[in-house]
Amino acid sequence: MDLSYGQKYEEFRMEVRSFLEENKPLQSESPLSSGRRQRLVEWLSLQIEHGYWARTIPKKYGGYGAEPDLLETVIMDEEFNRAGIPRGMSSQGPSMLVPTLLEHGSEEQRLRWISPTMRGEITWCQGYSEPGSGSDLASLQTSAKEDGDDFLISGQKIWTSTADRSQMIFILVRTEPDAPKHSGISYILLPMDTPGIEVQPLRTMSGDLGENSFNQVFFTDVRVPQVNVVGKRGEGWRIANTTLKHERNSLNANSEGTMIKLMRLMERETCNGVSAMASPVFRDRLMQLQARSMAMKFHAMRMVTCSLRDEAPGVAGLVTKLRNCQLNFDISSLAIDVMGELGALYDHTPYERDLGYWQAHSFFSLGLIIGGGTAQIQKNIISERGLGMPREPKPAKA
Amino acid sequence: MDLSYGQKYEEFRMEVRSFLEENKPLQSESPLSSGRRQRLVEWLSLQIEHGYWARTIPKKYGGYGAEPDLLETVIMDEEFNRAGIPRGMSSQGPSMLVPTLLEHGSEEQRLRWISPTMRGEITWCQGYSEPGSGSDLASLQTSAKEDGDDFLISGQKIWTSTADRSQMIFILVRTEPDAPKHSGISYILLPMDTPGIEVQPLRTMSGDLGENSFNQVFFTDVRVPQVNVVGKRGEGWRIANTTLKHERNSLNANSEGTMIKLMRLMERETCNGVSAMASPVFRDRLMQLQARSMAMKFHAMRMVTCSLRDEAPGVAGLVTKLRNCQLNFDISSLAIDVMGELGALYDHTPYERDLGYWQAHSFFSLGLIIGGGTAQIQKNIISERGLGMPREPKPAKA
Amino acid sequence: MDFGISEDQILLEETLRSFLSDRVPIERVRELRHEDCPNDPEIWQSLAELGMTGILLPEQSGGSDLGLLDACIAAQSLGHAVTPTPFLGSAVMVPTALKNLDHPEIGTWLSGIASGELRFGVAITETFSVREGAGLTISGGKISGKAMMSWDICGADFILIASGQDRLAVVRSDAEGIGQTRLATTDETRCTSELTLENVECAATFENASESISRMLDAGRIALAADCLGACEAMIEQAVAYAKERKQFERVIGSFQAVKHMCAEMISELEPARALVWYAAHSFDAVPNETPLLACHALSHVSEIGREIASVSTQVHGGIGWTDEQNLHFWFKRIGVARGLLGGPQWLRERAATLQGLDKAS
Amino acid sequence: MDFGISEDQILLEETLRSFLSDRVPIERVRELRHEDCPNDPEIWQSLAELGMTGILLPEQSGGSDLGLLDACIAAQSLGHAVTPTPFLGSAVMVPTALKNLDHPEIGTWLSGIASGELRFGVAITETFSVREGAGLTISGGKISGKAMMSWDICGADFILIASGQDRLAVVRSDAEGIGQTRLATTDETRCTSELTLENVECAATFENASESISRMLDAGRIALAADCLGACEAMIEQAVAYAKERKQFERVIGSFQAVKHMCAEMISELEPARALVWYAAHSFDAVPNETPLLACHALSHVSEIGREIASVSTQVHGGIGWTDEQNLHFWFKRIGVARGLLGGPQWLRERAATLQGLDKAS
Repeated sequence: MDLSYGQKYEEFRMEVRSFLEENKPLQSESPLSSGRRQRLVEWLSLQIEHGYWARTIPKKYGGYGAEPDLLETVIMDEEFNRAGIPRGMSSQGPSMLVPTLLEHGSEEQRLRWISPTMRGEITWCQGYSEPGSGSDLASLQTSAKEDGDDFLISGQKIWTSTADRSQMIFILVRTEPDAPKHSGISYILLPMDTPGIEVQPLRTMSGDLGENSFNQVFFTDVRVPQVNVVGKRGEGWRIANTTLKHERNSLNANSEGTMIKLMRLMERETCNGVSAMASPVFRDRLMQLQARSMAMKFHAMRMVTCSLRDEAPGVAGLVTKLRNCQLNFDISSLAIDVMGELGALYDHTPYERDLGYWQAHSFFSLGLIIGGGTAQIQKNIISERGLGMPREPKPAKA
Repeated sequence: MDLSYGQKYEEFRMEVRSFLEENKPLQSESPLSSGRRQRLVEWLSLQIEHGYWARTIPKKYGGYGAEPDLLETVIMDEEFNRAGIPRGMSSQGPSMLVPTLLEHGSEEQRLRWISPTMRGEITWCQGYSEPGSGSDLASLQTSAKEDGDDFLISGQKIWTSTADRSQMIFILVRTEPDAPKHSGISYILLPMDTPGIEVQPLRTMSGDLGENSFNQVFFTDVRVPQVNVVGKRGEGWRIANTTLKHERNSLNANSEGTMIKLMRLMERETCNGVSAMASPVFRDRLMQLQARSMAMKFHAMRMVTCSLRDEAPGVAGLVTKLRNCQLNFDISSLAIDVMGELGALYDHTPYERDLGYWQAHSFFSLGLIIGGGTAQIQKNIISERGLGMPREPKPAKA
Repeated sequence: MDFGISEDQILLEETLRSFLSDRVPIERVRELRHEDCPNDPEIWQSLAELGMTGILLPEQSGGSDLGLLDACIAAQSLGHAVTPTPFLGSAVMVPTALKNLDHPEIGTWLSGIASGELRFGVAITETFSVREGAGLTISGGKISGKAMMSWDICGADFILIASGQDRLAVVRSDAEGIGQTRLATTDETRCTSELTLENVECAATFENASESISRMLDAGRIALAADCLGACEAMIEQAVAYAKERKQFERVIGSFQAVKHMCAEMISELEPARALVWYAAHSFDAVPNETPLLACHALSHVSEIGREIASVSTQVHGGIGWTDEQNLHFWFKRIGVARGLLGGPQWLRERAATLQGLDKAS
Repeated sequence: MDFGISEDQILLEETLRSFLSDRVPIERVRELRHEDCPNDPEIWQSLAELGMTGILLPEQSGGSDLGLLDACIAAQSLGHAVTPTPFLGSAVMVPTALKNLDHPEIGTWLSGIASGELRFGVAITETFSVREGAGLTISGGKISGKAMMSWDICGADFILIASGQDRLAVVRSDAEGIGQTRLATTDETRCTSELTLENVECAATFENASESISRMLDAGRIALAADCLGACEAMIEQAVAYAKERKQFERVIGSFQAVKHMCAEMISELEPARALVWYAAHSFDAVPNETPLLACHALSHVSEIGREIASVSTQVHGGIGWTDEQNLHFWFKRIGVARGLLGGPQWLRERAATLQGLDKAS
């Protein structure tokens, strides 16, 4: 075990750090504020120029063209986090569509979409889930009927973040209604201003309609050329699973920062003149969480190492989301408990602690336990793929 | 809600109490000690004479012949517990076989078996589980082949408590090998000294070979007359379910006494000069358990009331075992924790607390979580019968 | 021996539930959240007509002179329907506190509650939890200071205030010197505020009221546990119903063992908790010396299983349960906010230990 | 950056596991439980030949001069095979304590451990838990008093004793005035005793040894966590294997979602805990200022998940798992006894808080 990064990487870290000190990027502005788009594009372009964004994407697609190097990625993440500077783009274009295009897109699709997506000139949303297809995503019903060289898309998508401000959508639709459920799906790109698309905001239990909001998207005979299919027609399920893998990794929120925030809260928060930290019972729960949080941190380092060594992580690679989501929910539960009767304050009311972070974090963590495959689906995957336990037998026809 | 018992019942309570004060019964002797059997028979006969044992069993079968009255039963249980006096018989004859004979036995079987069983002259063991048939009891394979007026029984039973000191066994065997699995089973009575029966003690994780021990029983061409079948041939499954219901109720250990024992332990047990009770963290866990224990106590009162009122308890009637077993396991876990490094002492070693009760209780509670239908089977029953959720679909033939 | 609710109590429950599903369905609750305060005066008036507001009051006040178990059956139904109402404060805690105290106005106030004409706010949080420098002092018939997380102040006619462990005061809500700031919580069905008082004229003050205060808190804790229990019950019902309908992988999800076992776990926690709440409520009138301990255990235990039930029944719904549209979050949040309202479970357990002298161990 | 075990470490693990499955299979463990003490000298000798007893010792003592992570990989394999051996005391804690102390005999002792000729008992429980009036005093080179739950005293040549937080002593196990009583625990693979000493001549005493004592305890805690982790791993493996074979209701039980999810929960707890133990062990040599906190967290966390894994994997086996015959209980009990051996999880967590100064909050 060697946890030093070595001189080459420490130099790289210093480069990133001084770049971040020199370049004051756009801070956490509302994504809707005017002029933000232009500043975002400038900031992303600057990052690409220095290789801190689109680093491993070939130059011909508008990237920096470096060889993949996981440690560089880790270092960049660490330094951006340390400086408290957002990368600028958290939409699903760079994180999910671009890797898919690199793997499955046509040369024309890559040349056309990757560069503007990475530069933030185009925002994408993802049209996968449907009201009737949650855990069982492959049962999706949104249909794409052939009409000459086009498809006509009709149906409904849900949980579509940023749909209200995206120019494009990548979507899964059923192009072969008679094929078995996993083989009738295609992966299609289309502009959100195509006639027949309607976006409705979807309010969640957290009441949030801000940057993390969701939408429903309705499609009525939406016309899209067949050339907009990514990969082969009918292979959308396999292609989407590439992106879903990216999503599962991106859902692994690190709890270290949240733990520090909780400790600060517990030192500050007093009831009857005694701080929460002075309560042995709360302190015991805090220490339980600290141990779990550390375990998840080192687990993540182990997973990075597996990638660096090109080793298959086995079952260990499948458990991260399940454990992190529950941990984050439990951390916010303790925070809410130490605030006692004020733990429920919300919605920017007076006396609210940490700007309502803890209630929001609790709702969000519960959402993550459910989203991206419920905990139940995760456990199926862990036991089947990780432990080699048999799938449930198919039910007999009734 | 009226928790008084009323004058009539309080008088009954006083009667029981003075009976117990006057009659010094045999105490917790080893069931194997010489002369015990005779004293047991005398003690049970005395109880029957006063109506404190076999109370509702008709006189012609050797009982006291009173009308069933649940409150009287509750009062007798309370008073015997209060006096710390065992009823004398904890074998499965009185608790499981006798109710079955009353419901399904022939007049001849009742006249022959009930009285000596209640008087302790005959000890019974139960032959249900097999190594291959645990949760799925109905898949049992011990066979009974017709041979003239007899059956020849071959196979193996497991978890047979008291088999090593029983005169008789009531057993489930497969008499109709070609019938569907639930309809090929018969319920048969036979003497344990029939040639071809071999009893082997079954050691458990608790290492216990005392009164609570288990056995395996092997049958090789054991001859038994067909008239020894209880009820109709092939109806053993339905008949056994009557007795299983009795077993489920008898597994509902009350945790009140165990909680008191735990509190005494926590007051006494010191580490570094401080008692476990003085630790806020242990105290907090104790209070959690106290609330759960109280809830189960009142829940039991509610269930008794349902019976008194002749009301169906609904789903509430199905949850008792699941929750009590887990509660008892958690109580012993706290006890083991407060003893720290000495919590694992066992087997009558010096410094062992409470004669090793806590480790034994922990093993025993874990066994109860598993035994009498695992927690998983309990949850199936709760969700299907209690909440009306669908059974799992039958698997398609592979 | 009869441990359970009576036919009259079943009737009370049926009457109230049918009224609530008819007149305050979830659609009405959704509307009320857009008001400044969710406590709809019409609901209060209707509850008065059903005899709910005077449930604990003597007949001479126009009440029905029933016990805390009856009040808890009402509270459970109100929780089951997530009804916004000052029932817990005005109909349970204020009557409990005032009915054994002596003051010429008390008769009028209690009659006003029973008839539905009066509503009370309560400011009693500081009896168990002082934060943000809150605290109140009474001097010369005037009260000053700050009370955090007071309930049902909006639209109240009077406010019952505890200043310390043994003094109570009643003030008119429109008295000079009173300031209130709504404190929004996640629960949009409950009205909570900060109250500031500057030399406010008291309508009545009571000294040596420690017994009244602790009885009031016990009654409140047990009734809050009942409210929370009702909300849990409703969440399980919704989860089970949804699981029987929702199809994934060509099966209703309620046929998956994982979903079944989640539901089985929830109901197996709920049912014994129901008996605990019933007994605690029963003890309040029948064996009052047992009540303080039972009140702590009932509320802390229901708070703990409530958090689990709220989370698991939302998970059974999958993403749909997380939407505003599905309404499930009204129950989720009612349960979540109840967790701190009259002492969090950890505080209640330490108090349960103290009541038994266990904290004296050395 | 490389967070994981090296090829050499994988080789070490494979070698040891293959040796253990070959030479100390569970049948041999069953036999050993009938001995007065389960610590088989032959196993110790073979471990010495494999370089395990000197794993932490310098080359000049005949050791292989490896780090605590290597020792933990060995401990994990020993836990995985529930091997009875004084490895934790003799090969981990004693070398850690002695190798930085100064005494003419130390070289001989350490060489003896590395070669397998010497075995040490340890009596250090009172550094964290004093019960039953235990305690030791050293005066004029003689030691007196009582030590509870000492390990591996039977068959030991020497005993390392901590008297208080900063004094260590070594005594010959056959010195006059030593009395020992075996204290049987549920775990039949570990030798625990009460030790009484009456004016026993010390072979060596060390003052101001607090640093050595705390390093020894840290190393012991981390290695014990590794042992327990190995036992957990073995239980999960057995549960999964059994679930794939055992049929009920015409299906292997491993195809039931409830059983699958029990296994998924267990493994999802185990894998991150493995990383925690690895890092704690790594820190011992690489970033020692982080070690005391990590040692507490590693052992307390593994103790907590261990209790759950031991119980759930037994449940997966149903009644069979509860029999002696199935052997599963050897692992169950090894995990159960580890829970108290170097401080229970609650004690360790409070110490973790103290190490961060969190107990100073007011």
